[in-house]
Amino acid sequence: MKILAIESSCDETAVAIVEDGHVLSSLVSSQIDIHKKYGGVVPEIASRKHLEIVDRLVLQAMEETDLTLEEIDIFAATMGPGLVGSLLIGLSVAKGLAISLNRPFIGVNHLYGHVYANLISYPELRQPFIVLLVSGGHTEILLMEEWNTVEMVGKTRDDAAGEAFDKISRLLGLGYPGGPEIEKAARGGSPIYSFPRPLQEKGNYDFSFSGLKTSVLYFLQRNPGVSVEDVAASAQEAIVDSLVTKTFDAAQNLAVDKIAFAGGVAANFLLRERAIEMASKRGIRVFFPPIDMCTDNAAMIAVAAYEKAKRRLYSPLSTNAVPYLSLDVF
Amino acid sequence: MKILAIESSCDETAVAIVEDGHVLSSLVSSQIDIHKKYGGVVPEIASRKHLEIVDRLVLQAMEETDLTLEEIDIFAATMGPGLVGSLLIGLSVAKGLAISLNRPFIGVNHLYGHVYANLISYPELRQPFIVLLVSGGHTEILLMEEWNTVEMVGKTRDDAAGEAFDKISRLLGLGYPGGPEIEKAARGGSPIYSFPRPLQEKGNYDFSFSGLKTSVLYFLQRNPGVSVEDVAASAQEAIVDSLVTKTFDAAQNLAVDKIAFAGGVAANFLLRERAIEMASKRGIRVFFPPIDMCTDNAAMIAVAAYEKAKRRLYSPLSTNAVPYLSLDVF
Amino acid sequence: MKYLIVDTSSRTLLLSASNGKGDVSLSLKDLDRHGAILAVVIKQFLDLLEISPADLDFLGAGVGPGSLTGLRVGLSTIKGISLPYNIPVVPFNSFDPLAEGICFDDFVICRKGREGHFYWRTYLKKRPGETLFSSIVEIKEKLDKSIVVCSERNEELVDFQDYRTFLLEPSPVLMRKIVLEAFRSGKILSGLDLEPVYLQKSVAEINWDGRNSRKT
Amino acid sequence: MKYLIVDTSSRTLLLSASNGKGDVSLSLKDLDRHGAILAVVIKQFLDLLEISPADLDFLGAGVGPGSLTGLRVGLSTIKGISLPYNIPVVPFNSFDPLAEGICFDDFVICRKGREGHFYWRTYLKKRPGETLFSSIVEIKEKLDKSIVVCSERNEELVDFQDYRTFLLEPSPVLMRKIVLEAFRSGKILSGLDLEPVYLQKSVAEINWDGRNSRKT
Amino acid sequence: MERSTEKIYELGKMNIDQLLKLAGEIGERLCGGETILLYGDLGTGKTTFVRGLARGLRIEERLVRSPTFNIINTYPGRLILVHADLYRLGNQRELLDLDLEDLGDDNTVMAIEWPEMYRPFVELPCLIVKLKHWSENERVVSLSSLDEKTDGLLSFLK
Amino acid sequence: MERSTEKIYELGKMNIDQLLKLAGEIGERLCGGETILLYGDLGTGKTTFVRGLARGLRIEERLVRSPTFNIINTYPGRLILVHADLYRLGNQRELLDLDLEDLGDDNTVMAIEWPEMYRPFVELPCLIVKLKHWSENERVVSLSSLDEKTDGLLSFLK
Ligand SMILES: Nc1ncnc2c1ncn2[C@@H]1O[C@H](COP(=O)(O)OP(=O)(O)OP(=O)(O)O)[C@@H](O)[C@H]1O
Ligand SMILES: Nc1ncnc2c1ncn2[C@@H]1O[C@H](COP(=O)(O)OP(=O)(O)OP(=O)(O)O)[C@@H](O)[C@H]1O
Ligand SMILES: Nc1ncnc2c1ncn2[C@@H]1O[C@H](COP(=O)(O)OP(=O)(O)O)[C@@H](O)[C@H]1O
Ligand SMILES: Nc1ncnc2c1ncn2[C@@H]1O[C@H](COP(=O)(O)OP(=O)(O)O)[C@@H](O)[C@H]1O
Ligand SMILES: [Mg+2]
Ligand SMILES: [Mg+2]
Ligand SMILES: [Zn+2]
Ligand SMILES: [Zn+2]
Repeated sequence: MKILAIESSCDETAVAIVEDGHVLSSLVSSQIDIHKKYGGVVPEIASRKHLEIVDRLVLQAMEETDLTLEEIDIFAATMGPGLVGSLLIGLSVAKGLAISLNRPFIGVNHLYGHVYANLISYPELRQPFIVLLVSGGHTEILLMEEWNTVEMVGKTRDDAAGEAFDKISRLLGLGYPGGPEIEKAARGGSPIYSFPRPLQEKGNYDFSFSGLKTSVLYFLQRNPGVSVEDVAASAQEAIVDSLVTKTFDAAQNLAVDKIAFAGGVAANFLLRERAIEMASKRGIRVFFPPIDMCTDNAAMIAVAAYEKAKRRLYSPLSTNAVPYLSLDVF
Repeated sequence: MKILAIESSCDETAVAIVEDGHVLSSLVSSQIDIHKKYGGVVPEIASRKHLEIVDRLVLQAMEETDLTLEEIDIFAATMGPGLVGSLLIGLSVAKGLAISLNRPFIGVNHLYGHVYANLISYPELRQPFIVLLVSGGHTEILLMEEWNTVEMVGKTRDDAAGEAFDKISRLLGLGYPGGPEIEKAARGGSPIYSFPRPLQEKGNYDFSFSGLKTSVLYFLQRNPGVSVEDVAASAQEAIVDSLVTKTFDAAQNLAVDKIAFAGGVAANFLLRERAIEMASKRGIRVFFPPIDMCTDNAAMIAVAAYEKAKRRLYSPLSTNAVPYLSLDVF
Repeated sequence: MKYLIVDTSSRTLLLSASNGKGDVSLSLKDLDRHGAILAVVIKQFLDLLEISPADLDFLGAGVGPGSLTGLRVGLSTIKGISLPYNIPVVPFNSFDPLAEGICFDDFVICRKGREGHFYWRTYLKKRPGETLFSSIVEIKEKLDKSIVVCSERNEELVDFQDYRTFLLEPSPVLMRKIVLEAFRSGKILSGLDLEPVYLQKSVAEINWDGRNSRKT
Repeated sequence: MKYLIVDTSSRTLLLSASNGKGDVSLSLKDLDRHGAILAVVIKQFLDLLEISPADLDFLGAGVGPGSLTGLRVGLSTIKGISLPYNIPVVPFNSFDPLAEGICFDDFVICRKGREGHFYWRTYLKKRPGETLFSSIVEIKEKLDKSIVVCSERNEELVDFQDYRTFLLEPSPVLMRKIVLEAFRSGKILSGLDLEPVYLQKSVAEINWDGRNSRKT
Repeated sequence: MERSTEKIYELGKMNIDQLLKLAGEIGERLCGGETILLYGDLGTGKTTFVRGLARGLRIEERLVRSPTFNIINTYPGRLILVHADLYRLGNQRELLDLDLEDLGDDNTVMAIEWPEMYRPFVELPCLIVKLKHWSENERVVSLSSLDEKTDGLLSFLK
Repeated sequence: MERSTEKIYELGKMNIDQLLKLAGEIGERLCGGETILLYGDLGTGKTTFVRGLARGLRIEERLVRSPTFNIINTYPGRLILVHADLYRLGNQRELLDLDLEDLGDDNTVMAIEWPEMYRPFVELPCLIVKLKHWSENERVVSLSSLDEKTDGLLSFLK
């Protein structure tokens, strides 16, 4: 079964073709360059670029795979969460293709896409497993017991981990998106400052990153000439430390021996390093999507759509963009 | 499961409510009086009367059963064969009701309705059985092996048995419909004339009644003062003799030990008499619908719809009237 | 105000519906299968507008003149929808929405019936006259040459080349307009009493009687 | 001629389609969910008209001016339908079908954009001028008091009480008319090159830059 | 209907075999697009004539049955034979609803019993068959071709 | 927006507990239909203030999270609290697409971070909260009530 998926929930336009869970093509046309100068995503510009590029990207995927659109069995797109104006473009093009070729259409929850990105490298990965979903909008420890349901074990109480990276990057005068910028800067520095790691009580799997943001702000105010690299390394250390400790504690407590990572922050190298260390210590297996499958991409959407398609769970053409889609709906 | 069915394929408007195959109400508002003066069905007038009466008839059925329309689970109507203008009225009202109450709609083949009329009296009747379907448009010996398929064993090569009754009635100057008129006249006469019974070769289960029609015509021309009653009795004898002999031969040959009768002509008393005689002689069980379920009615449509409903075989709202619907489609 | 209005008197099916906030105006021209299509589009648009039929304030139905088969499909569907909740029905002459779109003072609307015959109705100073069914010869005898002949189909206007002619476009929007006005002035009846304008009646019977005498 | 035409630039979704014999004209007003509705009605009517998308001779798409979100839904759906078979697309200015229904000599069509701003285009002797996006103050400075101001919404005409005003009714029939003419005169492009009329562009950027400087 | 060249052939009395043979010969010569109107009282053999046509069209003869009730029967063969019986139709509206014209094309032959009502709509090429009772086994037959094409069908009579 | 009776309350420096208490007191007095606009730079405590409002509205405090990414979070309680963050919105079109007005009714309170763009659309009753950085643990707080109803909320300050 060949699925073509479109992802346009935020700042990347992405198109992928996946056959029975196997990625044939995954294209991402990042708009980050455009957004960089504004220090964040400009929805108006994002939608515009999506619209300009999305169908050419579909054609490019067809060329790359040497397939014709008629050979595609199902068309999928991200239906949320994300920016309405951006989501609608991928959704509408996918629906248009489905109508034109008389194929089913499947709408996918972007967050499940991140979770299922793990199946690309590890098709053998089976429920139950713990997921640490860490992205711009999410920081959650999830227990996935069934293919289409997750239970929340812990979550951020304020800012998401990615949001923390982004906002701290801004405070440090670094670029957008903050994650890679801080990671890069951190390489040139050392984590010599200790920023807060709140909620450390045992059995508490929630996170809090808003204090970190203000800590950094005032630290910078108090220490005007401080090395940006050292602050970046220290902030990163604080975030990663919280994430890893709590996630492993949760897994151990729930007696689950697999942890999958998902979302843009899962691309963070320090996070991977620390997780692998901890995994071997605690006898838990960890799964990371390929780096390019951590940040937004369409292959993960296609793979998630495949899970629905196998069960013939198609979506109606009335599927609308849902900007704040929760984890309740696959 | 409560089904309300509407039958308006020809000259009777009929409404019935059937619960799980059990008739709660069956109303027939015959238009025959109107048509009598024209010696046949006047489609224009038929549709008009259907439209005037159909919804009042539905209300009457509701009153009679002390139910409300909201308690009906499914709406059904005859979709063919029949006159388009007439069929459309029952179909459209049933669809309107289904839309209004958000219930499924089921379109029924009138001929299967006639066959299933037997289930009203004999709910235990199970396939396989032979059906003699004899009506104005049909004269067929059918083998029903599955609930929704029949195989044709024999059929008329020209006029249908009911058509023969109607046309001969016309030649005799009797009224419309011909069947009951001839039956009534025959009671005052004797079958002293021998009219042709063609295709009598063994193993031939086909009928032919067009020769009978001309035989009677010329017999009347040659014998101007002859008793109409005697001719009626003789013609009826010829028709019934053909029907019974061939049907039983077919059953015996196919080793089926049940014969169900269906269609307007199955109301014929002579036919029933002869069939019962023959049945006891040959060790075959015969089934006759109640007299009022032989001619057109809606209870048989509801009972047939129930067979589909049990299997959740609902019809789309695009179901159109099919004037010459064949036996291929339930 | 929630309503559903249909006109199936011609080869153009008109539908208008509202859920009180948004509305739909639909015209389906020459699809030729009112029997198969009407219920489908009604259901589609009730669903799209999220109207539950029980909540309808009224139904509207064009009662002709026009195709009797078309009218029967429309009226019997409306009867079916009306029945469970006794939803009042606004009947309207199917020529009135057409007339609404014409800006001449004096005109006549013609619609083809059986071969050589037309349904017709004159509108003098916008006031409608009687709806009639006549042969084209008869109509021309009665019509002043100054009147504008209006019809929905070019083929039909051809018969009136000696008149000023005007091609109508049936509009669901004008249909809604006249039905809303009628509803506001209380022109409603029960679905049970809904029936088409029967003008061909006598013709049908004469026709039959003629054939009948020929046969026997 | 088989075609499918949509305009999603305003709160009234317009659709017109034909299978070469019959056709459909649909307007859906104030349903507010183009994103959820457009694909549904397109599919419904392609099915109802028994049109297989591969057989479409062309697609038509209103490119605005108007709601960018609405336009993006319309244009990206049309892009999706066009892509597999490379079906040519006729783009049209969304004001043109509106202008088609106006019988004044000189008029201007206005459609609300962001608060206090309008998209507008003058038509002098029926000839369209440039499509612009300006604040209401700016527009009034430029508009002669003799011109008739036309808009689809009464709320918008309120801003022009000092002018003669006219309330427009968006019509899928007029939309079809202008698109058929455009198609016949060869005004087609590939779906890949379809894009909306971007008039708010500079405003969006100014807006952003303003906020941006405020924040840092 | 434009009557270009109506030619009438009075064939006198015929028994059923002759009638079937006549119809069969015509059936063999049909090339699609023709309409055959069958006039005649009850039992004069209209349906029988159609059975003959079917034979000439290599249609399984047993398929041909009286369409009085169904109004239209359709039989596949060398050409498709559309067999209609308008006996039960009450008015033209009902007739128009049948869309008879839509059923006909170049691969189709239409044979219509009780065609009085259809006459105003018939298109050329068209052949008219008139049957009258004579005796139990004989009918008086006349044929009229309304155009050159159907007249060609009857060349074997000359 | 008609400014009937704007009243400004400069409350000076507050620590987080004071801020939460202030917000909590306001939250307790909310009766539905109010809009609260929260102005202030990164990390000044807008989301924190909303957490205080939630407390006063008997909403489980843990539900309150930064809506920066989601743009809108909704929390059920004594009244429904709609918590929006317009930080990421680029233009008014996107804002209008959110249908914020549609989310508000008499059982709802709206709290909006980064509300600059929403200002032209806001309806009364409306309360404005302005937060400024002072020190790591203190913020300078000012409140403005734009109407009598929201001014009533602040009676405890007098
Ligand atoms: N007096 C104070 N008032 C508010 N917050 C305080 C105070 N002192 C310390 N803080 C801390 O400052 C942080 C404020 O972050 P918060 O996310 O609420 O700000 P925000 O204004 O919503 O930021 P953003 O612009 O990222 O949305 C919290 O961690 C909070 O604990
Ligand atoms: N010479 C003949 N030609 C035609 N039919 C004949 C002839 N001689 C006898 N018959 C018989 O007359 C009958 C004609 O019946 P048929 O049903 O064909 O007539 P019809 O004109 O179609 O009648 P209806 O008006 O009922 O449709 C057949 O039974 C046929 O065998
Ligand atoms: N290498 C990285 N280290 C830490 N954070 C990262 C890294 N790469 C991306 N991110 C963060 O991940 C977030 C983007 O996550 P992603 O899952 O791509 O998007 P979204 O949240 O839009 O679904 C941003 O906040 C970004 O800063
Ligand atoms: N008692 C009877 N004896 C013989 N034929 C009858 C009798 N009653 C009805 N018929 C014939 O049955 C036919 C009507 O059959 P019916 O099944 O009611 O209608 P349809 O053929 O329209 O489905 C008519 O031809 C009628 O003459
Ligand atoms: Mg016959
Ligand atoms: Mg915040
Ligand atoms: Zn993501
Ligand atoms: Zn019957």
